[in-house]
Amino acid sequence: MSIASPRPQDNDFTLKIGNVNGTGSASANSMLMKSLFRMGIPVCGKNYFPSNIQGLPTWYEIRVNSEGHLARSGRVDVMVAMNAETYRKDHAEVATGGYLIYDSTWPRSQLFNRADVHILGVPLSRICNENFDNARSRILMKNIMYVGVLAALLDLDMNIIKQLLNEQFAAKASLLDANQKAIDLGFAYAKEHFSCPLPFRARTLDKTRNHIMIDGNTTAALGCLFAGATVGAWYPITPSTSLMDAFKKFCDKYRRDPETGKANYCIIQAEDELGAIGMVLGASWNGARSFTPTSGPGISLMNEFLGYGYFTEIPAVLFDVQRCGPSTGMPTRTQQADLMACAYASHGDTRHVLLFPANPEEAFYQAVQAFDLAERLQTPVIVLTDLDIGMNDWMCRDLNWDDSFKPDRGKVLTVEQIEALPKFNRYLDTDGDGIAARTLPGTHPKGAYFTRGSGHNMYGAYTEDAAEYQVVVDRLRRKFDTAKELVPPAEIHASEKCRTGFLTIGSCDNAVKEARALLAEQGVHVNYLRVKGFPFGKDVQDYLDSHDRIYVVEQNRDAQLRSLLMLETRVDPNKLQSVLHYDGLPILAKTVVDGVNQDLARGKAA
Amino acid sequence: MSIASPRPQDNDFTLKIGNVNGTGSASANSMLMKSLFRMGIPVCGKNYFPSNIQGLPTWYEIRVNSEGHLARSGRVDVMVAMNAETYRKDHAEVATGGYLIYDSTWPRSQLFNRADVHILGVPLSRICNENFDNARSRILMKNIMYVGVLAALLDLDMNIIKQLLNEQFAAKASLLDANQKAIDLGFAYAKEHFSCPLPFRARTLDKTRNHIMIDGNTTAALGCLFAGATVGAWYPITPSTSLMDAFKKFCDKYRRDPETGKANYCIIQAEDELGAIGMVLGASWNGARSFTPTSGPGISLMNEFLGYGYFTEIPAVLFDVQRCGPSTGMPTRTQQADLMACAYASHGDTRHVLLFPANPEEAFYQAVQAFDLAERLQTPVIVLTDLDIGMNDWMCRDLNWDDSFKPDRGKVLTVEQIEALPKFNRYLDTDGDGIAARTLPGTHPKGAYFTRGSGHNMYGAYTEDAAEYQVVVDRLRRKFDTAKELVPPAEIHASEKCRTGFLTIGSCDNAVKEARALLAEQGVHVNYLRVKGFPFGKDVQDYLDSHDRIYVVEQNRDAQLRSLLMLETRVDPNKLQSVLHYDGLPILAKTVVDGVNQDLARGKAA
Amino acid sequence: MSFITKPKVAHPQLPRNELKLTVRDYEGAMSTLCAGCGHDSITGAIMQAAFDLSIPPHRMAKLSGIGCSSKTPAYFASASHGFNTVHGRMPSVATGANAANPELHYIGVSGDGDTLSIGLGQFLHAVRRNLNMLYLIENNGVYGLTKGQFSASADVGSKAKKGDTNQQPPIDPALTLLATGATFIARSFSGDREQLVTLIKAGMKHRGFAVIDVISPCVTFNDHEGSTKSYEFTRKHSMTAIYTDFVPPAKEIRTAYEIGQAMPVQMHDGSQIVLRKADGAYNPTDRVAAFEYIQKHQQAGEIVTGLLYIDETKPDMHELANTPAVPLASLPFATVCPGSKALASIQSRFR
Amino acid sequence: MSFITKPKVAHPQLPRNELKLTVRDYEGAMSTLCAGCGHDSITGAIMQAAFDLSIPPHRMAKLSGIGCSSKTPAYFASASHGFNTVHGRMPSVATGANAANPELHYIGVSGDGDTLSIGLGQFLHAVRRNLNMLYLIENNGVYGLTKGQFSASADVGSKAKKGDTNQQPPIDPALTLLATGATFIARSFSGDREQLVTLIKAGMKHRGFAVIDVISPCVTFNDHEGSTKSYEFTRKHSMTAIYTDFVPPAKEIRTAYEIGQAMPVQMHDGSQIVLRKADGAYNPTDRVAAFEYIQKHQQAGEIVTGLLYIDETKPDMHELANTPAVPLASLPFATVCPGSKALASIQSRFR
Ligand SMILES: Cc1ncc(C[n+]2csc(CCOP(=O)(O)OP(=O)(O)O)c2C)c(N)n1
Ligand SMILES: Cc1ncc(C[n+]2csc(CCOP(=O)(O)OP(=O)(O)O)c2C)c(N)n1
Ligand code: SF4
Ligand code: SF4
Ligand SMILES: [Mg+2]
Ligand SMILES: [Mg+2]
Repeated sequence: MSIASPRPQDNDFTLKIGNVNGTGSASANSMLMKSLFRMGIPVCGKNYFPSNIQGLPTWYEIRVNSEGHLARSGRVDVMVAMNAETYRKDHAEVATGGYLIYDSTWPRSQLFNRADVHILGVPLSRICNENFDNARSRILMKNIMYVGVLAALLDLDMNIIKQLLNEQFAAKASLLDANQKAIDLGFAYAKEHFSCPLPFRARTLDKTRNHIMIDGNTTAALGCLFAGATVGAWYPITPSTSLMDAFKKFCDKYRRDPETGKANYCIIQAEDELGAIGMVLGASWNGARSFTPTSGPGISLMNEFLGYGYFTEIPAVLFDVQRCGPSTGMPTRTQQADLMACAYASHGDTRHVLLFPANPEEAFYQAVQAFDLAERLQTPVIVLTDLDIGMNDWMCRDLNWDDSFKPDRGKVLTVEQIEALPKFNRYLDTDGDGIAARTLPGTHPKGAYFTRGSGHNMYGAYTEDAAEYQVVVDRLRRKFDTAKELVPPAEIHASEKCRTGFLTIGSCDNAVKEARALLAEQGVHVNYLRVKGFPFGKDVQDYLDSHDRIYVVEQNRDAQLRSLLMLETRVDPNKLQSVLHYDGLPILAKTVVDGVNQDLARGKAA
Repeated sequence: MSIASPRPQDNDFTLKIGNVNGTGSASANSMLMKSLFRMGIPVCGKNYFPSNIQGLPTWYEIRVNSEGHLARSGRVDVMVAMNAETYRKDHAEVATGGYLIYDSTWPRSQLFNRADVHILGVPLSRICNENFDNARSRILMKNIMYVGVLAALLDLDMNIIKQLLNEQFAAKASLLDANQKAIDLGFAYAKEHFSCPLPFRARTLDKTRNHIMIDGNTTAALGCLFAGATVGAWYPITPSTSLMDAFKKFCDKYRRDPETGKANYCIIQAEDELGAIGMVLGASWNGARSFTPTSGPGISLMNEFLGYGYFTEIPAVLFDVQRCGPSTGMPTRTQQADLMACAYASHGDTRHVLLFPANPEEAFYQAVQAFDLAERLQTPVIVLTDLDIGMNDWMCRDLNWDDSFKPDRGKVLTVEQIEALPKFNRYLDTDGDGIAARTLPGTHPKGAYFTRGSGHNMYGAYTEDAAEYQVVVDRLRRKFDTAKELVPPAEIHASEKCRTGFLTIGSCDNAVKEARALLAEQGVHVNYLRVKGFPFGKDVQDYLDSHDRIYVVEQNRDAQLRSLLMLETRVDPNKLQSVLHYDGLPILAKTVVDGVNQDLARGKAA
Repeated sequence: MSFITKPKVAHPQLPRNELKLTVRDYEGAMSTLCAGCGHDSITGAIMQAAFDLSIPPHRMAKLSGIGCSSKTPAYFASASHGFNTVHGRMPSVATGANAANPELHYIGVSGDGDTLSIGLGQFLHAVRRNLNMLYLIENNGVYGLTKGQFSASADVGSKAKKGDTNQQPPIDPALTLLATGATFIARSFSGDREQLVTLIKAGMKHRGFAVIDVISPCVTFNDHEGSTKSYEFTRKHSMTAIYTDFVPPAKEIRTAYEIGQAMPVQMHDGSQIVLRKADGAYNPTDRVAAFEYIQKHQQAGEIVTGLLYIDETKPDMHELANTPAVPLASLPFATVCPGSKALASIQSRFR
Repeated sequence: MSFITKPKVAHPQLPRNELKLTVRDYEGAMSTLCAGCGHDSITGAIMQAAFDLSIPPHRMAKLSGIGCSSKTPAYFASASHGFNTVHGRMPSVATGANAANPELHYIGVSGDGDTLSIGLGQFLHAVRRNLNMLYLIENNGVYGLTKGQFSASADVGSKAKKGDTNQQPPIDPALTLLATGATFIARSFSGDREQLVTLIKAGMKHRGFAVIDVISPCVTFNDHEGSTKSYEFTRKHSMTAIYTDFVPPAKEIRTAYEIGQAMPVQMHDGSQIVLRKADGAYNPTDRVAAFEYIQKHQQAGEIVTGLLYIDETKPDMHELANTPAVPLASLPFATVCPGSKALASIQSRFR
């Protein structure tokens, strides 16, 4: 061919598969991802699926990068176009010098007319029809077959693929053979008709040892399991549903009493989100660690109860797996646009403690921490992840658990402590940290008090007295200062002399770090801070103070992180330059680099 | 007596009546207020009532001020203590040189032992028992009797009081005589036993001509009536309930078809606030002007639907009669703590247009304007009043109506316009103001479109495409710039050379204006701006730019107005000094003055 | 007004209704539901009924909540305004829309999750107001769009695709509606097009809140062995309690019904619904009898279908509110604004 | 644990229960309700029942929503934890509390507005879960705390104090609960203390969701001529369908009941409820019969009281969830945290 062959790119390319949802391409895709992972090559997989069950276009994107840059790449080097409906779009998306593979049972030489892209036709359907009989399996085999084709083209390790097949179909041998056959057919066809491997190819490395490929909803569920959460209440909503699904699976295995078979957990599918948060508050009030996973619309419905939890000081853990808003928005796209809604959820002077994991690994540790914070601070804590973290496949370091870990249950009075008191006063701050001790129902008659969202004084009695009311809300404000010291410190990478810095949050992490590397190549050095919790601690204020130009990178339209910084720190807003991305797809390093370069061009930066 | 008699204070004192709620003191209190009003003396009445129906302490406070300063005064010159339960509190509250009147049927010389307060005992119960027989009327007459006592002590115009009695009991003459008798008895007793009038006394003026005494819920209801609202949906909640009560009364009188007697309005008592806002959106979508009154908890429950209204661009008018939060809070106390909750209600990148009336007069005009704005901007508009404005008695200028007024129904396509179109595209911005034309159901088949809170493109079709989605949310952002020019301009009183200014909102108006006067006496001149709408217009930015020190006065703990200014203007936050009041009672001029003086003392101000 | 949508494509053969429209003129966008989803059959039945009744497409309003079922209003009558509200809150939106304009034909489409879980409160309060609309529950016993969790209509013992068994008793729409005073209660099956089309017509003519609980199998998550909402199970266990014929206005009843067995019900527009008992015992105007009958058969594992209860005499929301026949939304400003004189006289009471 | 509240004041004369407590030890703060409010009588009945059953005050949990009725948990058992939730959402809080600790006695107090308007959805879903608690509806037909608007239980034709007449049909708790599968349905009157105390005891012993709809007149807003929830109207029109006796465990039944008429129901703790029919026709274990009976008398303008329906056989939420007898909240951390080894083995599946 006359196409300028690209620089050979071992272990550095993006593979994208376009398909129709509901046709069972998931296992084929994860097999590709896992085979690369097991070859020791850093890899990630992102799933762009429709808010629909069957028949609409869906894509799976695998980025391979030996340096470990695993944000969305924004380019496609190898496209497998399995969905005729999106041929045009998919064809257009391939980078110059890239490859497009499609089912040439029905040739499309007209359509695929780009001179700068290699078109590789594989008659998948024909081969399937020749080799498999029943209709359903033909569709499935077509998918598994492109694994074989790609194995040849990318030089994947066939032993690993066999291994994966064996694991997957350990149970049903019949399927194993069919799948193996399909892969071999694809492999053979590619070997025979194309010069393998392509310039984009995999080479075994040793960079995935002590790592796992996992999604954040699964790790968050693990966090709840290990934190000792016993009551989970929820109402299904994309993209948070798989969090409770995972929790249930883990509980079924690890929370059954060995003798009695009783369930040492209770998961309640509520009638809606108002019900779910009410159940969590009820369970926490009664001393159980309790949580609810949801997404934006659920947070909106929980507003009244969140204010109640704040004012009555009841622990609660929420997971907001953010999706693309406003309103119903795009349920299967990602965004970080619930920051303001969560920080100040509910009417009146109300504010909440937030955690911001950046990836599945942090989702695990912060899930655990959320329960400690909620019980220590006696207030709702919202862990904000997003669809990208929650539902995509991330390469993370192994999760570790310290068996000496003791949960912080906060100021809960024991029977003896209650007995020792002359009188129990629910909202009396005795040690100045803004937190009053609570008692659990059923413990002791002297510990009884009345929980109410209406005006109450420091003794817990009903009040409409101006002064008594103000004492309580002023203490709540002080409690928030205590929270600043308890939320996890920010991740910071900074060199003294550099006065320019990034300030970002959550799943922007990878893209911003990659951008730092790209800018460094370009000779531009930018420090790095990623907030992990709200309210912001001293470390964030110091970072803001010690920089002249700060690029606030976030995935929403209204610069919500920047807004929180303006409201909750003493930063000069003119220092804060927003870099925003909010189209529903995960942010790119390129977007960040461009943002910085445009600003530099405007000559504003230090 | 040996008490230093205070400077005679004609038409400048505060009268407070302590009573038990549910004993029917309301008519006596309003008679006192109205008699002063009709004497031409500026007056206001504030009601501090419990969140309870019967038996708890309640107070009514009347401030008389010839200068027209009618914020809460914070001092009590004449206390009528009718509730033995609060004798101690009420006694303590009287200012030095002031007077306390109580029912001396049961003398309390021990309790009322302050040397600096005049105690006037009137054996109200004894007189009642001697002059009236049935039990219920004895309680009522005790209340009406203190009107007579005060008439003598304050030198009220007895003819006006007679007049008021006649109006009130026009229907039931029997009651008229009893009430007149009670008043005369009280009057006679006071004349006989005390040196009347007191140094605190009323003198006829001519300062209430062309004014009315009215509450803001009533005027807001009038605004809805005159704006042509036909569908009202609500769920009862203090302190907003009387708004819909008033609307219903007015509609019964002015919205009945003279021939058929049909109701040209539809008021629906919803099952809750989620239902109420849903009904408003449905009615507005169908072309009716529709509204819902509520308070904080209702706003929290409406969060999901508010985001829906923003994203689908459906007009809606809400009234948030703010009460003291967080959560259920103190339902019968006032606050301005829903600013943030309303401005950014709902998850995702969502923002709302807000109006901030300062008093019942503005509540009327802004209620009308809210419907124009909602239909022009095709978005929910929230009018934020509060309990002080909504339920207390304010002296306002007469309300005027221009019969040539034409409502702005916004961009609604007529049959002809639809016919003329090649194709109707719901979300296409054809003239750059960020507002697309809409059609009403049933108008024309070509005008049909599908309203959805999920991702849609500019043509109104469903989309999950990143670029198509972003076009829509970017336009929504532009629409908000248009809103800046449409919201009412701020009220500004500023002298060029003065670089210090107040910036305040809503019901703080009177207190801040009185504070200005007091500071002026002290030689400190401070300019004045009161925001009337959100997003803020250019006038607000200019004011911020042209001042070095700005006192942001508001009634909430978390400086929510200051927060909105920081987020939505380019102001240097260091210029903004908060003066906060949030104990549930209306703000005092003194609080404002103290705030400024403390700041001056800190030597920070210009 | 009376506009007629231009026929999409001229189909000389296709039958035309009184508006000269073909059934194709009642079509909407392409369905994106799973092949074989019961909801698509219901969509077809709605188009057929609207066509048969010659309703001008732009005089219908389609409303829904959120779910696979709630997507369907996009798949019929593209010349009608559609309102895809938030999850479970369609009844309130329909209430407001109806208050503003009683002239349109309101068709609500919801799911069992949208109606019986998150939406139960609003649903029953719309019943209480006897809101004038047709409300379809596309009942598949699961949350389809969120991938198959049990809904509040799942039967005890019903098996989920992932394996676990539902333990909680279902909320049965028919029984609940009988207890809460609904005025039109029907049950049908997406697989029984003929019955469904007739019931939809009857429901659209009913003056008040007409609910049709339509068993509508979810082929992806609840059509397997062990499901009690599968095609097979429903076919096997459903029984018609009563046959319904719809007779348009003016047409007088020709078919001869056996005495006692036939029961004509007069609708407000002059059309009639004729009920023929499949089971002599059944009386669809007797709340208690209906309750007993449905409950009895339910315990026997049978799904009773047909027009289970009807009461044409109850006032609807507008009659209760005493609103005019013309839409409130269309009243001229002069009619609704009292003007300056009124304002002056009102203020005299505040001095 | 078993603590006993120290008797408030020594009243040598006052009778003491098995815990040596007097009824005064079950008192709470002073009521702030209107003099004569029906709710206060119910508060008294709850204290009496808890005293009679010798329940340790600190082993009760009192929950409510918002309203005058929902204030009442502050007026009894000050040694019990109380939870005054937000308006209409008490059932969900009770569900979570119960999930965490099944050992406490849960008493929910709500109003007709709190339960049947804003709270209807949560209420019926708690029914569906057969949550183990006693739920009292203090039903006065109005929103008392917001000054007398009609609630969803207001009868057609009932007059408001301000004059207007309610047009909308009421949501009747008893009928709705029969349709939605409740396992303990009773109705009583705040003026009939004896019946009420017995029903409260029975409800507290019921394993599952026990609802008592108590007509509780609002003297301030709904006790006037023309009201159908006034003391006078209720006295005149209520009729007992069935008499209930509560027999504590161990005590065997002494009173001789006429054959056929007496029906003992065994409760899970060994106590018994003995039902004696006032009206031979009535059978409180037959859903359909109960529905018919209540509906019939309702149409005759009669308010049927007593234990209208009971089913002790149905599993409650915990049985369905297969949770242990000990509170989940009390499980030691070691029991609920799988530990590092488990974490390692879990991760092997993610490589
Ligand atoms: C407030 C809110 N919570 C949750 C969801 C997620 N959600 C979308 S559809 C659905 C259930 C739909 O079930 P059903 O009404 O039975 O419709 P089906 O898909 O079965 O036809 C849920 C829980 C949502 N969209 N909004
Ligand atoms: C979200 C919310 N909406 C409205 C209110 C106002 N509100 C307080 S009590 C109440 C009704 C109470 O009626 P009911 O439950 O019958 O109790 P009752 O006072 O009659 O005993 C309402 C509407 C509220 N507190 N919260
Ligand atoms: S998931 Fe089920 S309900 Fe949804 S479209 Fe597919 S078949 Fe229909
Ligand atoms: S208003 Fe009615 S319900 Fe409330 S306390 Fe008074 S009498 Fe009872
Ligand atoms: Mg469903
Ligand atoms: Mg009530």
